[in-house]
Amino acid sequence: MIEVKVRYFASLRDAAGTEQETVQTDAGDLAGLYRQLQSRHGFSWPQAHLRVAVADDFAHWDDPLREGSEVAFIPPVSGG
Amino acid sequence: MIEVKVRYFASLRDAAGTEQETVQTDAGDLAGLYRQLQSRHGFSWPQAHLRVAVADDFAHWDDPLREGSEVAFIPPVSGG
Amino acid sequence: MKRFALADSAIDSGALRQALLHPQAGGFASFEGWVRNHNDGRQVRGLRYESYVELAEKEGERIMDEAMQRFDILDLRCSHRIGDLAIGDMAVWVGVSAAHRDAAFTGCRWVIDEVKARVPIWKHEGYIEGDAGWLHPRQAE
Amino acid sequence: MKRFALADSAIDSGALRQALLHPQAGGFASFEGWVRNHNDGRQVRGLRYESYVELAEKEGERIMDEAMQRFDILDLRCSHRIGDLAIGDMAVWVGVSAAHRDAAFTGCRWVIDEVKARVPIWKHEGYIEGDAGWLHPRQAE
Repeated sequence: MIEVKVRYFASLRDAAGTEQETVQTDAGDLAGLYRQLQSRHGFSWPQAHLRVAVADDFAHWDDPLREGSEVAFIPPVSGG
Repeated sequence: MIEVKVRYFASLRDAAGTEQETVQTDAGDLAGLYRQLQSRHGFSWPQAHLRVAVADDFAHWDDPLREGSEVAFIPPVSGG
Repeated sequence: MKRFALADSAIDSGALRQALLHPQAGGFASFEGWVRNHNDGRQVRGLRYESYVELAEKEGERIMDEAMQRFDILDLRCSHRIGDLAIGDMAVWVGVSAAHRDAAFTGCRWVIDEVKARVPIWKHEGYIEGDAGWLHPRQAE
Repeated sequence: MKRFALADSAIDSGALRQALLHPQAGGFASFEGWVRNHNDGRQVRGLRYESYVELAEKEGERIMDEAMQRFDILDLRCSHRIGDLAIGDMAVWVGVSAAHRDAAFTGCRWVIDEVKARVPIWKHEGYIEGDAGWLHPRQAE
């Protein structure tokens, strides 16, 4: 098990009920982490509609998780 | 013979040496008037590169000339 | 109401833009033509715009009316300087408001292209060597 | 030098434009997104923009750098509001200066499209009926 920090934005934050949380996980990659959190919080977003960031930059879903990583899940954006 | 007023702009005015002049002419249409003035002033513009206006609106080269008409010859524009 | 104007002193683009604010407007595109220090490989010192005022105002207004018909826009304005201008001065301003950005951009681009092609205004450029001359680009025939 | 910024109070477009003045610039295209009173058939009362600030600033700046590479432009700026906005407020400003108008228009349009597609900013709309919701358009996949 490793510990990571997770940040949520917009409707994902509303669904999680928090801006960020510390999570203990045995997920091997970012996709696995999202599956665990999706089932815990009941997120309606399929992974394919989201992007993911680590340490404030875009990452790939199959990037491995590391102890202390700061992960953010990014729903479709609507600026402009 | 009829009398018309002719206005010149930009390089045509420089070539004519005046902003406007009153002209006695027997030309039947605007194209004929331009031919006469081109030969008098030595304008280098072929008629095909100019537009022509009468009474402050665009006209056709084969429009007839009328006594008192105010005619303007319009070299290619370069605003913007 | 007039949407097109010739201006014999600095264009007040703030006031023009203000007239285009509209609660239904989601996008506003504008274009400014500035006097640049070079043209066709020559160093420009400054320039003068001359106009056939009576016809330019009519033709400019026709372009505004055509743009209102042609594009899904809410409103627009255009002002073009005449007289003496220095490097960096604003020569022309076009602003277009619309519900969506696509129409605002397309309308704004169309207007400046039409103004340059159709409105009887002529540019007299002065060069750093001291000479000067009229610009009379060949029209699309 | 940063060309992209998030703004938590009114965007000062005059200052941004001022930074783009350039003696070689002949054209300046700008775009403003305004909060409009309707969206998708609903009456909008106001809205709030939230951002993933750290990533939005990075991604916004990448868009600026890409635009400088991709288009024949002299300079550009973009600023996007976050926080609470009312109808008519400026949500985003993009300005691009170039020697010629074609690059200015094309660059400006490309930037606003990329910002809307890529920068992590989310719109939370409030409707006149009192309800509110996040806008999460489906991305091009």
